Amino acid sequence: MTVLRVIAVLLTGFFVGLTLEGIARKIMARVQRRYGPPWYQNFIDVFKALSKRGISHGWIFDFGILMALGGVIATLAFVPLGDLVAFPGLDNIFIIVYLFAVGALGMAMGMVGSGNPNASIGVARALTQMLGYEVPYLVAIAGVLYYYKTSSVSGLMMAQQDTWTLFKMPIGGIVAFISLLGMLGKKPFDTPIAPAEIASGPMVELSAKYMGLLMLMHTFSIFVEISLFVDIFLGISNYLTFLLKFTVVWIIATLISAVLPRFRIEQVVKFYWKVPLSLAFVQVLFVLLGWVF
Amino acid sequence: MTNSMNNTIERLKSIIRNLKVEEIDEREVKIEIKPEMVLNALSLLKGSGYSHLSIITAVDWIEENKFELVYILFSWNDGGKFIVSTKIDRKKAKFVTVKHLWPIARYYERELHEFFGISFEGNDDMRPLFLENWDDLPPLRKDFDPMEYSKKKFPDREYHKDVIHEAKVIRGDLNG
Amino acid sequence: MKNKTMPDKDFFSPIKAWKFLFKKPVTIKVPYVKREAAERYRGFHINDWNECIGCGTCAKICPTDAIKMVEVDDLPQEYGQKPQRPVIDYGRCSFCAMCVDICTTGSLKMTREYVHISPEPEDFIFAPTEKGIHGIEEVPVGWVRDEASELLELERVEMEMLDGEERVQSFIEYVKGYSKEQAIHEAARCVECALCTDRCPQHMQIPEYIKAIWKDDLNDALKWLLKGDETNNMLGANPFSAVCGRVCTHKCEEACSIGNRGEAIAIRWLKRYIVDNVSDYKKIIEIKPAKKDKKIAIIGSGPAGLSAAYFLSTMGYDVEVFESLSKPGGVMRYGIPSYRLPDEALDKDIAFIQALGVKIHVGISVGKDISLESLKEKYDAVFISTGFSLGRSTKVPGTDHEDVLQALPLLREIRDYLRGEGPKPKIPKSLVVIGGGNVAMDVARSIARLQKVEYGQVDVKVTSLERTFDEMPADMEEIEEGSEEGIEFYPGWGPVRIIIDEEKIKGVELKKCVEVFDENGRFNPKFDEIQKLYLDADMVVEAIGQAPDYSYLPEDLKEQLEFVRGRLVTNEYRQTNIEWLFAGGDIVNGPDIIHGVADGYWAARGIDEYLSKGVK
Amino acid sequence: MSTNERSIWEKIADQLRSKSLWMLHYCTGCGAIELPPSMTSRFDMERFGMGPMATPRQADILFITGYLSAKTLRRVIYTYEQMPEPKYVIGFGSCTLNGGIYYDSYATINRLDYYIPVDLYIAGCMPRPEALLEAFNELMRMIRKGEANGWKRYKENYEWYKQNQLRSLGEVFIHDEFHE
Amino acid sequence: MGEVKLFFGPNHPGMHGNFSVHMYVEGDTVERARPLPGFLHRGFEKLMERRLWYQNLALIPRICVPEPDINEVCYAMAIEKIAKIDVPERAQWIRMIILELARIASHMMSFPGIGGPLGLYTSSFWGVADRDRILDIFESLTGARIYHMFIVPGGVRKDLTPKIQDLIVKTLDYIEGRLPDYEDLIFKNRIVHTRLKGIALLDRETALELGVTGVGLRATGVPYDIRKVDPYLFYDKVDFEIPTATDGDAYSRVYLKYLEIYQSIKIIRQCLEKMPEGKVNVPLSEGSALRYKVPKGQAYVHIESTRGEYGYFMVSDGGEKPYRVAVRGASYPQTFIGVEKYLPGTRIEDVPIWLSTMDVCAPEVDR
Repeated sequence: MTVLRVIAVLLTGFFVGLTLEGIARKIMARVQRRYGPPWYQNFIDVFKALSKRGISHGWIFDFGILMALGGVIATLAFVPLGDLVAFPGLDNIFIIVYLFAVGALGMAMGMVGSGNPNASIGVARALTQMLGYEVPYLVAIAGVLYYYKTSSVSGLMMAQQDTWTLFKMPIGGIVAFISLLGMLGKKPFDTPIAPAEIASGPMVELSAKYMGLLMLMHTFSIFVEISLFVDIFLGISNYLTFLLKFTVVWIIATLISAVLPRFRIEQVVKFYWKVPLSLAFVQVLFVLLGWVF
Repeated sequence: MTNSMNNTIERLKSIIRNLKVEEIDEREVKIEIKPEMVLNALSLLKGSGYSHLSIITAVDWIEENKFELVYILFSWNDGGKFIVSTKIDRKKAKFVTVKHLWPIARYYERELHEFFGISFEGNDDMRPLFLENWDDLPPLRKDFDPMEYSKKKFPDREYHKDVIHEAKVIRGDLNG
Repeated sequence: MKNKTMPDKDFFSPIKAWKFLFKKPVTIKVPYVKREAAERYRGFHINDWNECIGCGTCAKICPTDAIKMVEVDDLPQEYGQKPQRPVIDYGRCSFCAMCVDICTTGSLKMTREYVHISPEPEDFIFAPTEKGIHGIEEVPVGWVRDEASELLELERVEMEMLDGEERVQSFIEYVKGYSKEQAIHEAARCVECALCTDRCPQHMQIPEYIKAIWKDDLNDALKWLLKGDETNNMLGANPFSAVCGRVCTHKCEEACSIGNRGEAIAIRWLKRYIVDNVSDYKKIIEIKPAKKDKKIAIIGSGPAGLSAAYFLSTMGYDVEVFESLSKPGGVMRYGIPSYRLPDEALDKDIAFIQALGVKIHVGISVGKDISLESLKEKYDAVFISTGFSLGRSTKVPGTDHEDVLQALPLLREIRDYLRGEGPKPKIPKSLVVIGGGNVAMDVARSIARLQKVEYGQVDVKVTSLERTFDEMPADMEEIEEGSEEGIEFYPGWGPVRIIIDEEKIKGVELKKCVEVFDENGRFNPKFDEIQKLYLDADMVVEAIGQAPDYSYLPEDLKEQLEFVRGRLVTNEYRQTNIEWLFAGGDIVNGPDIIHGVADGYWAARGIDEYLSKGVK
Repeated sequence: MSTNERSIWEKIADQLRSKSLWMLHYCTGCGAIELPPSMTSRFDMERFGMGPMATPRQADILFITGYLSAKTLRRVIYTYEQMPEPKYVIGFGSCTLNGGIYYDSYATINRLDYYIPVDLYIAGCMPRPEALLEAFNELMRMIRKGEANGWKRYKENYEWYKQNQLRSLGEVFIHDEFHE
Repeated sequence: MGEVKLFFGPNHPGMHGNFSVHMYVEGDTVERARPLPGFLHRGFEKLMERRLWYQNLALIPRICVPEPDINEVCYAMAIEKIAKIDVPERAQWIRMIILELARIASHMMSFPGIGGPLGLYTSSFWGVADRDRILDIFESLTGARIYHMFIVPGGVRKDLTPKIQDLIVKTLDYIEGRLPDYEDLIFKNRIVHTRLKGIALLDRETALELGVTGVGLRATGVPYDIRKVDPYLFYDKVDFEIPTATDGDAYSRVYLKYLEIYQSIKIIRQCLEKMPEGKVNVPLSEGSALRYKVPKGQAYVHIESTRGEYGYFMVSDGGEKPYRVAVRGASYPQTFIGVEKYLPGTRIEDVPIWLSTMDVCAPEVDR
């Protein structure tokens, strides 16, 4: 049964993730006054990339990419999708955050292994940015954990019976959403991959198959990140309402990204540590004081 | 000519004898001077408001066996243009740099070295700028034939199609 | 006009862009939606093959060298056309439409087609046709030439002439000739298509000398005139450049590609400009051939005879010319009136020929003073170019009257008189000229001048069978200039009889001509006998054509020779059936000077070949 | 020449490849000015799944947008060889065919297929965005049919291409003259 | 991390055109930079000597790709100056319309120019799509979208018909209506402010010393515009302003371009109003285009392009081909001395912004 649930989670991640990415491209296109690609474009892209012959840059590179994908897939398996939980009782937020780091680490390792200076700069930026958004995010989450007194994601979700956490702790919700944008690499926080500056940064040396794998990894990690946000902040949901909320969050993130340019890397960190971090502390303070709606 | 141009020419005349002045239009004047006076004239012009260096270029007068160096100066105050020209020997194409007056001159001079083979004393940076692995005469010299070079290096396409037959088919004169 | 201060930060203003989420995108859904290009679009070419003359101007203006002219073997071979069509390499074309703007006929246009894709590079070269390059029946036409984008100069530089009233008062040459500026301007109009060269019987290198004029290098121009294409047996040389520069029938100008849409280049006047503006040919042109030990006799010093003499002597032969009249030049000296061709011009040409060593024996009439056989004995080859010296008569009643004159003798008489070598011809108070050719015009205009001097007024009438000026064989400009000088024209009338009263001519009775040529194009006039016209005159000149005089040919030779309608039959080298006898000029080809020059040229080459064969 | 036989996997892959062509964002010549319109809202080539890619590693098509100077050709050869197979090349405009208006220039090459294989040419100077989109559709068709085999030709005739490159360029190697 | 060597271009998404900057990066900051031009070198100046006066018309627009018309105007005006040709008035007005349309089109390209480096792709997509409307005008007026080959010595090739005039009026209204959208999206955008303000600074003294012209100079507070200082065509007969700013940074340069679009629209409207009827060209010289000649002489003609002073120095020896033509690319100073001296110190995030707002334009530098 667990195996089936894991497969269901992964398939959801795959299909919904790629479809929504396609839809995001369509939405972007509409804002930009055009039609955009068909919604299934990303499936084609991934499979095409996988069909091509790629160039490896040594075993660290290969291993890094596999580690990144494996890590993210493993993370995804632990994330509850509404009422679909692959490992009930194991969906502890700390496990998820910890596993998630494996993926990021793998990616960093692989990219630096490619030897391209642009990739190194990109990875450095990605890690810096991580530093930026993780701190306010974790502080905000810590407030939530403290309030609900549980670290199980399902537990956090089930605890929102009367009101969504977002409304209970709006400041924390906003902080988490802003951090989410950073995690997703959406503008204004897509600094690590900025094509115009460092030629897609980490991805610069990724060809064909590796690119396909990376796209998959990207899709899964987006899925993990948004799922966590939906689970923790947007109330109780079953599988279907979960997907609906997921879509809404994703579309809002896309729309914001459509009209904003990107920050410089030091601006990213400055921004995160200035506004969201202080807000997060305020939120924690409120929680500590019991000022929760 | 504008007043300021007239005054400037007067001042030029006071330091340079035999100044050849040619008025091209009301805001454009060409002055021809001897190579050794060019620096003086240019710094005087720069001091008189004609401080914007539009371009440094050269003309290859192959029949006279001379290169004509041309400095075009422009004043933002009255819109006047001075074309300062001097002729140097084509065989020993050498001149002095003006990069201390205008930093950009360094690159104009480098370009002239590449395209005409003129070297500039005081400007040591004479590496090729636009061309890579160049293996012929400096290309803007009049005795360089680009067509010949292109033929030698970059082959043309030869078509083998019977175009007229095809045209007749299109016209309907012939079938297929 | 707008706020010049920089806008402040606004957190929410970028969000306004979301409004486009629900608006229709601006995307044009190519390839499902086809967008027509603009009306002036410069797409691929079309070329109307029926209109195109293959002049190759498009290839010359092309800045990318994309257009090549390629032979098309089955196109009609006509004068003023070349059997070639432009082929455009879209691996070069920059779509600038200069070819369209300069096209001499307007056959080349650009379409609004702009899509051409192929993996095969060979698919990018085309000879555009009426259907474009893709064979579409109705190709949407894009960029076409209009008045503003014209790249040719269609109007000729006007030649200054004395006006009719003034020129009729004397025999002074009334065409003034181009000044340097005018000539260079006129020469600049040329596009070097060389259609004129093809059309010229002598294939003169017209584009070359026009180019030399444009470059203001008259010596070079003169070389092209007198030596032609030196690499190709002097093809195109013309020793009578001064003459032809004035009185040539300029068939070249009919072929001129500029003439398709505008006025042809004044090739004749440009030629005249060259010779008028060089002092002495001898100083410029060097001809020092290796002497050949052969002698050639030439009978007749008309254009053909003297040209043959010129070319033969440039080849190194000894040439002697026999002329029955007192001065060399034939029709140029005695036929063409001096207001069109002054003696000085002719003398300039002849002097150069003589300077090459040609001996001209004047006053010797072959057949009378010396026999053809004896010439054959003394010389290695003989060239005859005796021309058409006899007049033709209409043979209507009354033409045997003494005041009914033949054109050629009259013209000769007038010229001798003007030169001060002959008596004053009889000057009629009123004259009727029968005939519509150039000779008729010459007579009419010469007499008009004499009348003006003698009586102060002009009364000359010209009648011809041809019913319109276009049909008349005379040049249009001759007719126009004649009218300006006061000559009246009565086209479309045929003479019935000369009205003679008391031994004196009173006039001519004419009937209406309804048709000159029959269906087969043969001369076969039909008349309307009822419509009559009476013209007053006290003198009538018949100028309806000339005939050759072969009386000098011995009977036995005459039998060997072949004649068609009075003309000798020769091969392309003007060699008759008798191998040592060559012929040219009016008795072979006619009808004008430049044909005579061509005859002289080919005969010279023929003689050269014949004689060098003999050596072998 | 290269065979047209493909395994069933290749056929499926070609279908996918034709629907997801990533172009290399490299403006080699003036034709690049018509690329932004075709990429952006007015013509929107993302409708066909095409998009710009920042590095040659991820690109499927290389556009040679017009003339190539010898100096650029070196980089283009580098770039082309860096692209993963299968890769396609489209030549824009007259210049890639036979030199275009620069046929007599001392700095530009005259025919592209002498140095790298070209799958498709577009006529025009410059080709309009519409022509570009038509060409992309044509290329997609060719990929589906397995006709776009330039990359195979390059492998098969590698020696010939190298020889031509050397003839025109002297050496293909790029000297790093700007770094001491 | 130590010094890292970065190749910025020629094949780089942040690079406009085929140009390369090699730099050493320490951390995120550029330590040293070297411009590496020549990828677009075609030898125009030599090729022009090989072509007839009229044939060159097909060649010259290709020197500058985003704004080809300035070449045609410079070339035509230089010849007219040497040959002393009086161009019909209507032609001059039409030239001004074309120049200003080209200026709008080119300035529209500055939205993608900063949209790309900033990642604000919406502005890129909008900008290029709206610029396409101007290209539509060009297509119906001149017969081609990019290389118009329309302005000839002596005038223009064809007349401006009322139909095209309507199209221009309509398009200008459309563009003017669209401009506030850009202001909302770009110029009021908080993040754009943080990214562009104070970036790629150029002060007045440096700009003047380098010979930087155009928007780069005007952003430092001086209203130096050749249209005003040394008027050509009929720029002295129309009413327009020269927008200036005092900051000398990337933001003010882009914003000045935005303001100049308004001024250009204003100029075009005046041109359409003031344009008299009449001929649109006179032949360059006598004869057919194959035999046009220009008398002996020299002239320097410069005009205000979108990037600054764009000039042609032309020498004629009286023949049928130019003897020498030298082109002053407007962005020459920025591209060479600017990149070498003033790019160092910039963070790599800002390098594409620096290059884009400084108007580094490879084709006109390489020629």
